Amino acid sequence: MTDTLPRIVGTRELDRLVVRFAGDSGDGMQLTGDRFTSASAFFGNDLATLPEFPAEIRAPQGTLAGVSAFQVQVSDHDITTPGDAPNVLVAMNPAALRKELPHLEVGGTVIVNQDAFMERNLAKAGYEGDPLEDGTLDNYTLFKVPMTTITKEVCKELGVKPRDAERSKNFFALGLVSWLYGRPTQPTLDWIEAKFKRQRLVADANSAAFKAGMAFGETAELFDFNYEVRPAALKPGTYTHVNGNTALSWGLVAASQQAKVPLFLGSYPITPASDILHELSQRKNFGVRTLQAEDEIAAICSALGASFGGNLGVTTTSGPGVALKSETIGLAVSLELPLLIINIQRGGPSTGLPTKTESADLMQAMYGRHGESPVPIVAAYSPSQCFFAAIEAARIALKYRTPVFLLSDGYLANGSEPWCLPDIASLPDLAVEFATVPNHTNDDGSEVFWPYLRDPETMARPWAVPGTPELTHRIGGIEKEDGTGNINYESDNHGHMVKLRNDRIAHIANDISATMLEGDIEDAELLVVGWGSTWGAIVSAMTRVRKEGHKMAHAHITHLNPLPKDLGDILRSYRKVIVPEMNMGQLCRILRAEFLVDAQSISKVQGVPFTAAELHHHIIGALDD
Amino acid sequence: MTDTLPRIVGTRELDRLVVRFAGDSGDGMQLTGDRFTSASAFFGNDLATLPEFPAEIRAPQGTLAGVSAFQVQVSDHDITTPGDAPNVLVAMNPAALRKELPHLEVGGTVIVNQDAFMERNLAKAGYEGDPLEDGTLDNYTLFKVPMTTITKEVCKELGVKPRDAERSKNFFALGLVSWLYGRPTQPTLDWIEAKFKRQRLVADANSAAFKAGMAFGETAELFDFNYEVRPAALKPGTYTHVNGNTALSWGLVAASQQAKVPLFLGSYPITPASDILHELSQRKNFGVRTLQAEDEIAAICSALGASFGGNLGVTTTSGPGVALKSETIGLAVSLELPLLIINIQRGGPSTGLPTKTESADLMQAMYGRHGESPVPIVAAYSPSQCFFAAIEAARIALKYRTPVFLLSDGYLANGSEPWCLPDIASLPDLAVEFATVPNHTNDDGSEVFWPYLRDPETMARPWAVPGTPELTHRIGGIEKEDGTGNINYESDNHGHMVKLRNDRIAHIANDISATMLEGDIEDAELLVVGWGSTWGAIVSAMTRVRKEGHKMAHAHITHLNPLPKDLGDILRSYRKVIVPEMNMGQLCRILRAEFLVDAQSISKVQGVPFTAAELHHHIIGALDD
Amino acid sequence: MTNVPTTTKADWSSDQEVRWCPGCGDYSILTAVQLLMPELGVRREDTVFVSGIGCAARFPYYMNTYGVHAIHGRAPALATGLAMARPDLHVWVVGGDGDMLSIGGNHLLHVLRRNVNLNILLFNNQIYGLTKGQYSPTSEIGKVTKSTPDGSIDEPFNPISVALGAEASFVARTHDMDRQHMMEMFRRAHNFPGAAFVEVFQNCNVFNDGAFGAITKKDKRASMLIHLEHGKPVRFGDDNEKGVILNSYGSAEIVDVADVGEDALLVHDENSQEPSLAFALSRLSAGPFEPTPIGVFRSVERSEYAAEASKQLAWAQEQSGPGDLASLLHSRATWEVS
Amino acid sequence: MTNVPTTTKADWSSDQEVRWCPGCGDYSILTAVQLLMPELGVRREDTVFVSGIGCAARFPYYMNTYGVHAIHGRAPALATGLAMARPDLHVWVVGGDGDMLSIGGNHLLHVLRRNVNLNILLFNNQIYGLTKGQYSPTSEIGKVTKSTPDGSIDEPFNPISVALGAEASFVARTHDMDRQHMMEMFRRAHNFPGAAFVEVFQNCNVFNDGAFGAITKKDKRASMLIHLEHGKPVRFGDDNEKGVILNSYGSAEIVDVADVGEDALLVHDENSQEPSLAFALSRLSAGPFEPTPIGVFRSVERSEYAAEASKQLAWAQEQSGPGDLASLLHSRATWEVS
Ligand SMILES: Cc1ncc(C[n+]2csc(CCOP(=O)(O)OP(=O)(O)O)c2C)c(N)n1
Ligand SMILES: Cc1ncc(C[n+]2csc(CCOP(=O)(O)OP(=O)(O)O)c2C)c(N)n1
Ligand code: SF4
Ligand code: SF4
Ligand SMILES: [Mg+2]
Ligand SMILES: [Mg+2]
Repeated sequence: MTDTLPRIVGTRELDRLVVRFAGDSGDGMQLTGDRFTSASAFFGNDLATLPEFPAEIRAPQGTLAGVSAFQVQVSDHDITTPGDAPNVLVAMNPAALRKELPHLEVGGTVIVNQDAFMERNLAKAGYEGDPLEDGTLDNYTLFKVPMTTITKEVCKELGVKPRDAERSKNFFALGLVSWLYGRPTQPTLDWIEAKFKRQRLVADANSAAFKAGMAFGETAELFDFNYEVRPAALKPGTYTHVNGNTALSWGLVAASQQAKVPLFLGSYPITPASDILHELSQRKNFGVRTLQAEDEIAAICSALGASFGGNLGVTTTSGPGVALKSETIGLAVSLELPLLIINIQRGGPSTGLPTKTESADLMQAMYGRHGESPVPIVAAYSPSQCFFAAIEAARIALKYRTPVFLLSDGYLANGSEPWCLPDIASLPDLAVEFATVPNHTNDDGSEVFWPYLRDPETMARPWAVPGTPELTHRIGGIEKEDGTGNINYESDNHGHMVKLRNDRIAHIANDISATMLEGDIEDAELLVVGWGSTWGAIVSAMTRVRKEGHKMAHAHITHLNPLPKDLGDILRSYRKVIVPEMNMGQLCRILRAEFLVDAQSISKVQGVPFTAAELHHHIIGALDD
Repeated sequence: MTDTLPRIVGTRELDRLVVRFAGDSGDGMQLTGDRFTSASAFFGNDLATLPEFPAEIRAPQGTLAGVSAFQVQVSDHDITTPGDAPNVLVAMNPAALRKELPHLEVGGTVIVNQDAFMERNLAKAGYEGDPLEDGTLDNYTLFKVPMTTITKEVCKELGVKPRDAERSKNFFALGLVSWLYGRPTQPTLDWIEAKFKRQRLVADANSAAFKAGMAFGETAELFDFNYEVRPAALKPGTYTHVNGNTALSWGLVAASQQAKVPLFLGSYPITPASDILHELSQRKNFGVRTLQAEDEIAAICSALGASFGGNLGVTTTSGPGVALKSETIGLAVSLELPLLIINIQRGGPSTGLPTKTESADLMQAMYGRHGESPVPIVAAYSPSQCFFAAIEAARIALKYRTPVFLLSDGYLANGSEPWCLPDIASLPDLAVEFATVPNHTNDDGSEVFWPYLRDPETMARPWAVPGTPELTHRIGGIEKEDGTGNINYESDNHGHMVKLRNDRIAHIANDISATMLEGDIEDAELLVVGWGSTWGAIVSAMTRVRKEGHKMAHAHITHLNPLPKDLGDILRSYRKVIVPEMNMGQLCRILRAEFLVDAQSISKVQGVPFTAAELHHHIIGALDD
Repeated sequence: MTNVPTTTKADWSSDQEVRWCPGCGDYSILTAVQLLMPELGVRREDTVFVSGIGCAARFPYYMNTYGVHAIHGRAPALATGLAMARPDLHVWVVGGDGDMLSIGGNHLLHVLRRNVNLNILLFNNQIYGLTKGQYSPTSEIGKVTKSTPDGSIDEPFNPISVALGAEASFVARTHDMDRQHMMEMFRRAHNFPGAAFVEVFQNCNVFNDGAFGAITKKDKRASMLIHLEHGKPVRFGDDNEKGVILNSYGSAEIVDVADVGEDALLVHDENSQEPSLAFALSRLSAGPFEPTPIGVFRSVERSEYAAEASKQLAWAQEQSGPGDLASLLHSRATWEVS
Repeated sequence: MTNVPTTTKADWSSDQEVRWCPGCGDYSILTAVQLLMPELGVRREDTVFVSGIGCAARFPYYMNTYGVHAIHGRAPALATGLAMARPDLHVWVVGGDGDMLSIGGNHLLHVLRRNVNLNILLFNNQIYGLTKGQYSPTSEIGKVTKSTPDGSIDEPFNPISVALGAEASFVARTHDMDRQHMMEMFRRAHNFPGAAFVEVFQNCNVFNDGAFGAITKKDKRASMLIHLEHGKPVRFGDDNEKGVILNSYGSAEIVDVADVGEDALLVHDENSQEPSLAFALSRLSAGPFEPTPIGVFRSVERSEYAAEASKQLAWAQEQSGPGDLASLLHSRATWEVS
């Protein structure tokens, strides 16, 4: 089939395209989506992705529970979300079709692996009839492709066993879709070569399947057109394609380099945070030490111990792990040492929905400890921005000698986008000054070291690390006297220290950027306030709303504690304030308490991000109120 | 000395009296205070106490850090606090004098153990001169009594060794003060007999010292008057004298009895909560099982396991322990089982001030978990009311099948007051209906059990305990389908369940008493909103403020989540709302967020409760604003 | 056990789809348990499975009994409360090597020393399955995983040694390839009145395939598995030619029977009060690549925790009568105000 | 150790008032440590004491070194991070029996198996001191305390057995009444390159006075303390008339030397690779009321955790050169937009 001559087919241009690959957990859909994305990135599109997979390692084959999906939006212009309803659904089996079809845009394209639509699979998916025949797909454009059969056939020539060949069918699908949407082929072929270089047969089978898919598109008389999504006019620079967890890990490495302080990660595996541990454990040549601890408590304690030793201590986890760490975070507040607590939020409460996204741990970050123990909170808002968020969190921790929360979520963690790589020289200098000499003169003239004597500007205490002569000192979680750091149970001292700990965190507001404010700043009818991963959807929705002639503005909060100093004034200058969140209104409550503004919560807690369409709908609704 | 004839001295009447006993940790001041309190209670006074002791088991003798103090207010009328500035200070050594004198009312009475004012002790306390001689006490009425000498002397006759005799000097002090303030002597003598019945010599020495103290008052020409505080006109009934931890423990036993559900306590020792474990471990004849677990996590997990088994599971701790329990509380939210989490709050953050009081864990109770996991919160407001607060928390937990927080604090826990014992018949019936039969009929007519099928009124799920035939079921912390309880990862189901968990807790507002509101309800210029142990001080302060002709009202919140339904209207009906709290304004933030009312925080975080005088000052200040 | 209705495997299987990877060793353990249950003469409703989090910990969902799928590492603690509150129940605890030896190690220790009446099954696959393949506290040194790209540097635990160090009174080991042996060990655990700890070698065919192959494959078993049988000399080998002796330093050693003579062999005594013998046997193998003992290492009865707690309750009621609330409230000094 | 200035006990004592109860055994341990330090040839600033919470855990405040008084049970975990980040330091961990065997038991196990270079001193007073007298995981069965008014029902841990079950490579025991012996054990712990675990019997004269009196009082020591000395037969008794043998079930047994002859006695080998001998010795005594071994049970070198981690770092740098941030960012497929 590969050697027939190309048919002449027309090419139509699209400004953007949302493809959703869906199949069984074992079908390699995440990989397929990832490759499509990479090729598109290489081609120069802007894009955003949304992987979704079951919590089981291998949910039962062929069932709805076992469906794994990957959605990507590619575009010829700047976009910020993986798209609302997909335009194209690639369904590798009946379960995938059944589960994903409801999301497809009406009239959208469905490409199925016809071979998988056998009676047994249909029954497993809960279909009584055959959806390919019984009218289920009447309102869609359906392409039935015998992917398994063709893949096996082309692989036979290579000497690949049929069972093994079948595994390459996702590359067939990838080839087909790549042809259909004019994606470059070389990056994928190169990638296959590199990835499977030690498994010759697998490499060959995947390449053959991929090429067969491309050829099928070109040859089979099914497709009259293919489509093109032109490169986006992105700002000039060198780009790479990155997901949030990788960007965040690199941000930590960068922070360590910029501070010239070694990075220590104490972590315990948990979805969706584990990949940061995996990534950083490969960065040993940057002097990064990682410890897979026995639990989350040991993980954060080890990080705190490393911070005491002069490292930048970091711990990564998700909500349930943060719960376990709370006592130690309180200790870090009392010790006033730099420490990053990174929460890749997932669906809760309890074990909840481990592989799904949610942003419902903001209140936990604010208040999840006993006593008055304020901790700065930084939140990332896009996959690539996780890099900068990590640097910013580290900056605050190092400069102000405090534990800092960095919040990301499952959507940012696994979602990806093209990233215009920053110039290293443009990164902030985080250089740290360690204490080296005594800082206090006793009445008798002797020089001593006071571990809680503060920098008048930052209110930070000195960071004196073991090994430094003359600075030996003892610190602990019992209330201490300001200055000397000695244990102190006095009433007045405690009152002073509680206030001081509060003030020193509040004070950081002087050293963070102003609220990110966009849109019709001067004359908006409505302000949307967001934080975290809702950023993309809000930006998209705002574009639509403003196109429709409405005036709106968007404030995105990157620093949730302390809040930016200008925020109160901003909130008060708009008639309506709505706060979309992937929780029951946590930031909204904080804003109401802090500024007595009648901000209204828009809440979605379904394990999936807001779509731009949903937000558009809410915004128009609020405008109409 | 005991056989001289009584001198005639005058008696003056007082309406109330605040005595503070202070000495070294080893001097038995807590015991002395306790006995004075008991005798006063027996006499019929109203009273309230405030014990304060160092965090060390035995802080270094004679130092300021080693001072242990006990304050008690006795009164001929209804009082709610241990008093502001003491009228009388009993100081057993120079350190006690130095540490406590600043709190004494100007012109107050100081009774010192003269024997302890030797050079060494003076130096340890940081005195350069002798305060008994150098004018330090010019503005006070000073009585110097050689307590040690006299005690040793009277004990000598009994054959007690001088070193041992010295230990009885606190009974001498008690005798003296008892005489001075007309306390009945028999209760104390009886108590000594009972307590030391197996240590004859100790009993005799203590009795002798006590009597010698009384005799000294009568005989020595130091005192021209003694004083009388008449019994208070308390409501009729049988009274006992109780502290918060005991009342709370008894409340738990009562709840178990009223529910006919066995009580299980899983706990790990921590100050100031340990005494509940101690008390309940003595209640085995009530079928109470206690487990001193290996840590706080095991403690709450064991309680949750017992709840699954059909017990009323309870766990007791203080703030650091709650931090460790947070993950399991999330599980309990997901399992929808009854569980009490009792937090006897203490000074934080971190280890903080273990023996001092604070109420800064409200936000932790509200939000100290990941995901959306609402938990009802009940707060006790006086030592004896801890009994009812425990019953109320248990009622909510049992009826609504939910973990419930019960908040007390160090001040309530160790503070005591006379308690008019309730009629058992008046206690609420907490009878629980366990599920016994299947509750759902499948399409095929088979009867099955759905663990998450809800009671339409309470929204509670059935409590089906192991051992019940036909109701076998499996539950866990992963998101589940409502009704069947089966694992379910669907978006819509999760959205539904998150909202349902929220609503079912919010809904409890229909089943709690209206806001406790007192004072000039109709026409107050100012509303004071309190929660927890500030109750006593607010009530006292209100009395003073209203005596001065101001109009004020006091709302005290016993249910912090959900809040009483009438609270919003109440808050909005007063021009000014202030919220005194032993934290940085936690309830205040909640009220502002919930009701958009400009409530102002009055904050004291010093390890000691507000005094009525302080609150009076704040209230007047707010009125003058 | 009177009047317990006769049941079959099907009665003990819940209606939930089993969601382990095809080929996972967990399936055969599940089958062994479901086959054993009808033989035990217990009721489904009196049986509870409690677990933490992990692949192994999904176990309770598949048993048609009462069950709690709790949180990571805490199953032994939760089960302790349940067993104390309800000494009438049969409580099983299931978890993985991460669940019970990493995050939950402490609860395991304490439940063992307290001797709470639980049947504890540790599915040891030497890997974190559910989180997709990080090394576990039983993984061999040098293990390359996602979190240890350059090889792990942690000495693994020997779960049998850990249990014995923690005063465990019943300690056994079995593997997922031998249904009969599993059933026998689980039956013994069930019959033991106290905390019964059973390590089950379990193959995770996705992230650690074949970890135990060198000793559990059919053709390797005779030469690589040392069956411990009470009262019998410890022998193994394709022709039973190998045996175990205790040397003068108290270590167990593998010998050729021909070299030392049959009488020199160690005769296994699972009831030895003193755990040193069991401990020595646990050290015979440093991992599933050399001859490894399976069977019951130790089975020594001592007072059971929940029963002791109940005794104290009964005693208290005998002493002071059943609790009376009014008397409790009046138990301290009281006075009347009228 | 070159150029380390000569110091005295006073140099190692901080200016903080010691706040233990008068007569507490913690004082003598503190003295032993402060006396030992000048002998070790280390600098104060290179020494860190890390502790949890409890009376014992106040220790760091009294040492004029760096110190962290952390939270209950977590000292070994915090110290692990510190020791990994700073392999140049001498890190000591101090805690009570509650701190390290109750809430912190798991961290202790893991630090021992990993063999992190820490000197771990467990002050075992068989009670919770700081919280005023509840029983601890080392309290004897039947102990009446505030939380167990009818006597405890928990089998206590034997800390030495627990450590050995967790793969500990250095395990020793000493007591607060013998300064020389303490100093010797602490010195040995310091010199050991890995996790060195030392149990110290410590008297809490307020809540558990005399717990060890039956074996540590001057006149009891000869007959009740069995000194383990490497390479020497294990003997004790007022006239050295008692000895220890290993019986055929691998258990250590006390015998009259006269009965068995000197040659039959067990010769202690602290370097035995196999921990069974040490384990058997740990079982000789079930509590401080019968003859109890003290000294070094086991001292076997194996690779140290922090050093191994550092090696992997060095190797990575050798392989790929020191990290370059720009290359890292460009390490995946990149493309240009102009
Ligand atoms: C508090 C917490 N931390 C981490 C996790 C993530 N997690 C789930 S299972 C698991 C370990 C799984 O390994 P194991 O216990 O050996 O079970 P297996 O999957 O191998 O059967 C981890 C780390 C979690 N669910 N909760
Ligand atoms: C998380 C937490 N739980 C409980 C406590 C209370 N607590 C402090 S020390 C201690 C135990 C003390 O016993 P041990 O460790 O044996 O030390 P000792 O005082 O006997 O030296 C406890 C339970 C605490 N501080 N933190
Ligand atoms: S990941 Fe491993 S342990 Fe988990 S189900 Fe799959 S094969 Fe079994
Ligand atoms: S309570 Fe015991 S252990 Fe604590 S300081 Fe006092 S004597 Fe020592
Ligand atoms: Mg595992
Ligand atoms: Mg102790």
